[in-house]
Amino acid sequence: MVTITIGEFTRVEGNGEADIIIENGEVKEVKLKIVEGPRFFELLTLGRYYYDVPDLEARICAICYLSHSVASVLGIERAFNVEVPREVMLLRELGLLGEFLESHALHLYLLVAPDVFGYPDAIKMASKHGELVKEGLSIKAFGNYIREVIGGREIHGINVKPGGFGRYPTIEELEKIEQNSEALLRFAKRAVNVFADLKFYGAKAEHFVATNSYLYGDKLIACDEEVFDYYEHIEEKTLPYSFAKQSKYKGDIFMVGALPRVMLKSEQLTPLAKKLFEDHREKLSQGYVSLNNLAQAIELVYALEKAKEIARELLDKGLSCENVPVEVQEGEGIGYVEAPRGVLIHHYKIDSKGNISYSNIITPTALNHAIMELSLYEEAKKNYGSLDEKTFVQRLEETVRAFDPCISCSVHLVKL
Amino acid sequence: MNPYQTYDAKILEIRELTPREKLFTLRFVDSEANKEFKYKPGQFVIVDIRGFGEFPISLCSTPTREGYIQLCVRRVGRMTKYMHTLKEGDVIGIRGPYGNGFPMEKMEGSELILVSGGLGMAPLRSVLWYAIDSGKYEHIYLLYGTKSYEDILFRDEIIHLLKHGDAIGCTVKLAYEVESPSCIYLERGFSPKVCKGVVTDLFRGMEFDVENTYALICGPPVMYKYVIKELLDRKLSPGRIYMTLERRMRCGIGKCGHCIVGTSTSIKYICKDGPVFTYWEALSTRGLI
Amino acid sequence: MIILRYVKLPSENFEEFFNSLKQWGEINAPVKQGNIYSFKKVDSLKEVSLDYTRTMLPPKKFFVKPRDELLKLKEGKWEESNGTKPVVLFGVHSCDIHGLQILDKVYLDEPVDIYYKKRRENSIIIGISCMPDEYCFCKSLGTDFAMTGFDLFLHELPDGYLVRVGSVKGHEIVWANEGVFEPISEEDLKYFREFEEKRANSFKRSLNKEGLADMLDLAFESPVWKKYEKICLGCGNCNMVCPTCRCYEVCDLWVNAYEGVRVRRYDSCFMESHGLVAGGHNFRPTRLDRFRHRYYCKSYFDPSAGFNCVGCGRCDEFCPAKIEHVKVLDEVREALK
Amino acid sequence: MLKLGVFELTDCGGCALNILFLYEKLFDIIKFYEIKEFHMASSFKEHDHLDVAIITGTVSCQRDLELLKRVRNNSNYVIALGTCATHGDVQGSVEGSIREKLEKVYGSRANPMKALDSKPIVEYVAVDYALPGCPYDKDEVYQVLMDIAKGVEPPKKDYPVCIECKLNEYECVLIKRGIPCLGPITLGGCNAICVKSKVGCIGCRGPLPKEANPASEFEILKELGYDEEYIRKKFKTFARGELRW
Ligand SMILES: Cc1cc2nc3c(=O)[nH]c(=O)nc-3n(C[C@H](O)[C@H](O)[C@H](O)COP(=O)(O)OP(=O)(O)OC[C@H]3O[C@@H](n4cnc5c(N)ncnc54)[C@H](O)[C@@H]3O)c2cc1C
Ligand code: SF4
Ligand code: SF4
Ligand code: SF4
Repeated sequence: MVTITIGEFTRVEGNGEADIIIENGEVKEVKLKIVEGPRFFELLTLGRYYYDVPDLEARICAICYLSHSVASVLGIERAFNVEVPREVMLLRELGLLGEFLESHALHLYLLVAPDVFGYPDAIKMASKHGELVKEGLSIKAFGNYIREVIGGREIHGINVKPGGFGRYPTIEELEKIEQNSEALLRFAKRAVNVFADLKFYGAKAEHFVATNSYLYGDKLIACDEEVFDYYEHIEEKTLPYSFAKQSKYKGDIFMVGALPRVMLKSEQLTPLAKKLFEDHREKLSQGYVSLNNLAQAIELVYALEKAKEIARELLDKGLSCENVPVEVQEGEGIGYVEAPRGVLIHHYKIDSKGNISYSNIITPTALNHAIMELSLYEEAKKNYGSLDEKTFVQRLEETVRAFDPCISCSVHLVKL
Repeated sequence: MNPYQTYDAKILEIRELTPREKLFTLRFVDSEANKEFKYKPGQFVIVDIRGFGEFPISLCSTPTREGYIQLCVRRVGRMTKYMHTLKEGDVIGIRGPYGNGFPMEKMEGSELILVSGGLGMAPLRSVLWYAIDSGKYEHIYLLYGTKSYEDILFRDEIIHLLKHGDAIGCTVKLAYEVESPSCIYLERGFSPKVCKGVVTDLFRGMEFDVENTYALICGPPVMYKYVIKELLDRKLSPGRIYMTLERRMRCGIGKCGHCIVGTSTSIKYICKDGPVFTYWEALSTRGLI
Repeated sequence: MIILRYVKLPSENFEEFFNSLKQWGEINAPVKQGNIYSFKKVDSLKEVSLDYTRTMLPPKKFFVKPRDELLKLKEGKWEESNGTKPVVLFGVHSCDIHGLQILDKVYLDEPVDIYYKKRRENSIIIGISCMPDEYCFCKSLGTDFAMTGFDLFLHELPDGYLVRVGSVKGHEIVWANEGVFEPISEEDLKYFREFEEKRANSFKRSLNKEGLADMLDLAFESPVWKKYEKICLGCGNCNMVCPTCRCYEVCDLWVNAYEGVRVRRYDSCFMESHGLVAGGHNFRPTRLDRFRHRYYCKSYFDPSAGFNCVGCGRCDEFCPAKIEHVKVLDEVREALK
Repeated sequence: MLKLGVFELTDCGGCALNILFLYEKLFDIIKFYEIKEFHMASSFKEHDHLDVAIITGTVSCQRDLELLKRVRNNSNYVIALGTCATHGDVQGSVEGSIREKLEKVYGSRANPMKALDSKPIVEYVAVDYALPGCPYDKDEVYQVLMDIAKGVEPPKKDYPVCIECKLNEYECVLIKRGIPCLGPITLGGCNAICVKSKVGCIGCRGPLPKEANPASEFEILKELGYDEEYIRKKFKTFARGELRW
């Protein structure tokens, strides 16, 4: 038995490794290991007052901190039966869209694009494809701007609160968001073309899971049309070789992320994004995980269109800037949010004093851990022996990168 | 005129006085600025390392020798550490001179006792050479307390004065704390002017005409109390005791507020009301020393 | 034509007068921002809260900015940051006018701080009368009425304002807006006196300044300082909001690879480093020393400028630990007896 | 050219990411620095010598510790970047021993991955400069890197968040809204950005060294009606047990 170890993936967020176990000249098993130290967020929030919890949860991951804040806030609000007005929900959506832009742009332009064009990193790629890198950076910067406006800071802002916000955006800020969304749209369209002829690789996802609404939800949906709460059909198990847990949907390997979202929720896409989706529908329905990148590019278009739409609606209606009072009571609630890399679940029980008595957080990279491992296995099996070791390892790394994996959030789970 | 603007000054020479202190000899790049820069012993300048920051440093050269100014800089923190990396020919910014300085005219004809500890030698060196060069003072005593032989600032000058000072009306006395062969050699050569001990030990056996003497003190904060006691014990009037003080300062011209001392009855700015104060002022301004 | 020191501005002309000030400079007036007031650029009278108590930052912020870019580093040389535009400070209270005069003593003293001077020369100060709230103690310090330091001062009347002209510029403004002013009547004067009297009786706090300076000096070892050392957060909020505090810190910052700026910002004597000198000696090593130092500094009486405190009450209103300036001084006095 | 490496131990990735968020200012930095390492890359060889190493994150497993020591031993100037590296941040404040924690979350006391109790890197190695913040303000790291490039020691902040809060004239949420704000006892440098959002500072930059008076802050929050346990937890969120009163 030989083991090939891929030490620390590069150009992914967080620290991950893989062991490829070879027996009798054949790939027998692949172990995807998350070697980043555990951070114990569930324990951290135990006993903490609900109001401070979203700020703590944001620290799970910097790339998608706002998804964590919003998921946390949704879970808490559901526990208290708080209904927030449309204005607040729209602003949260706007924030999540900003996060899509920031995260997808980072992933597509800086991490995946070098694979597409055959460069070791974006800086070296910039010499030939400078325009593209610049376009990506401007989308990313804009996404960050939205995160700053809505979330309070580019990273780990604490503006998103149960019941509303600390500070509401100004007219000028909303106008700027509307204008920039419009202006950046042509860059996003170009991205769709760039990622449209990606090779198929990785596993073929049999099951897709997403939230029932495009950016968040109160239930999960799956490709078998099941509408459910995560604990009904998703089972988590711990692994002896990784700090991350692995999940199965009804006992099967499944996928969350951009591909499942566009496949399951295409009717909710904005006009141009929908058209682009239809153009590539056939391809996308092949279900290879590598297609996730194409879906992400389509989502860039979606996010810009949607952000513009939301900003306009808010500008037309005007902001009332009022928070809903939160009444502390004993309760339980789950927040489902579509983080850029897929479904994110925050589940809390809160006691009568408003302190957290139970918390469970399931992150997209954890949900995707199994299919990531499977993809590595299939890719390894296909290529072992036919490729030299360097190209072999490179191919496997590319496979992992297709997921837009984020290791920090997987602990419970893979870094740049 | 913008008082915060600084003038280009070129480093003509750098001498390593001790491992911690370097002597920078500077000249303004602009010849007008050279002519206009008039200063008194005891005044200081603000050194400006552009893009990094500013800090106050006493002038340790004497106005009697024109064409250059000298600064003795001890390496203690970020700016001074950087200053020590500069080379001859580099250009820095200087503004000043600031502060009141010692009343040299008023003291003419009298005996001067300069009491210095450690880096306090820097401003007093200006007085020392001013007094010697001008020849207008009856006699000059320099009582200098140093940690060790290696720490003696302007060592060549001090040894020169130990040897030949009396001839030009200047008596140097040196106290050292850490024994070393060099010190013992000095002590043997210049006994009783050199001894082991602290600066106050140098007062032993010293008598002076309290009507015709001024004492000028500069040293670390802890030193003042003990030196002043020696002087008062010999009945020197507080009005004849001058000391130069140090406080953190940013502007040097009485704006930034850092060097404010005193209480409700007296507020003083070290930078513009000082840095030279008489002991009377110390008595009426709490916290001055 | 009216060339008088006292004129009347009838209510119906108030807005016209306000708008006419725009030609003298950018109007900045107290605006309500959440639960505080702040001097802000305004375009119309609607935005202004004339019945404000006190702004959080005093008008000092227009002359010594909280963050003030002094010099720009270009090719190894400092260039002056300039660009002073004319401002009209509309609705300044008497205590703050006194505050500015104390700053004048510092910043206009030789060598003159050119930034301060330029801005001062480019500003018009329009004072407005006020009613004290629970924090004000200006009356006891004699800063409740401004005799100088403003261009125009508006005193509330039932049907307008009695306007005192305080400078040549003030006269020019009145001259240029001749049509909006009227001569004052006996009745206006009567109301003015009544208002001032009512105001004088509305103060809830007063500082006993009798021998204050000496009393404090004697109280150097007072146990009261120890008590407050425990309460005081040492956060510097009191310094930042005080109209007479003026300590500033300077730092050089890079704006790109080869260019920098020299910026000064408000500093506070509550910071550990404030009294620190080379060699690590700290002249005010403990919070007690720093706490006491602030009271000493504020209670210093300069014969030509008065106390370093104008009784505006900002330090009380914005102290998270609710330490009260007057109460501390009273307690110190009490402990001495 | 100075050789620069950026290393990540266990954290959220924010501190490394924040460097990328410098955007065009990154080009100023690469005028002086050659970026040898960015993010845990396996290409780090022990003989690689760095002039400046930036380390983010806490030491939370054996791998972190080994990497940290390797980097320290091969770098002239080490910057502990972010509150994880300087104070331990949120993972550092989770109470209990590592085995207990593993059992609670993974259901087994087994520790095959050699997890450690999360501690800031300053507990294991000496650093030349510590810059806290969760994450730090990006201009701060820019100034620090520029200063080092030009040969001068970067200055250290010595004032609480309140100072910057006032410089920006933000309404004090502690006084005016009764919102618990740790501004008075937290090291400044973030430009009081959270107070801009009208929420209280949660102390992400760790305690103000020396000067802070947490005892008084404690009393103030108690007066506002917060219970002791709540305040205690709030105080130690980012800085473990460092705030004592
Ligand atoms: C009137 C006057 C004359 C002086 N003359 C000399 C002299 O002739 N030779 C000499 O070597 N030093 C002199 N000093 C001290 C010198 O100013 C400080 O050593 C220098 O400012 C330290 O700067 P830094 O950046 O290297 O130190 P930092 O890294 O800033 O700090 C190191 C130490 O120096 C203290 N310090 C910082 N800034 C100042 C400041 N502006 N004023 C005083 N202390 C400060 C700090 O509190 C700290 O203890 C004088 C100071 C004053 C006020
Ligand atoms: S000390 Fe307080 S009351 Fe006096 S002027 Fe300053 S802020 Fe106002
Ligand atoms: S809001 Fe917080 S940081 Fe700002 S002044 Fe108040 S206590 Fe200080
Ligand atoms: S205000 Fe407080 S919590 Fe917010 S960034 Fe600053 S130090 Fe961190």
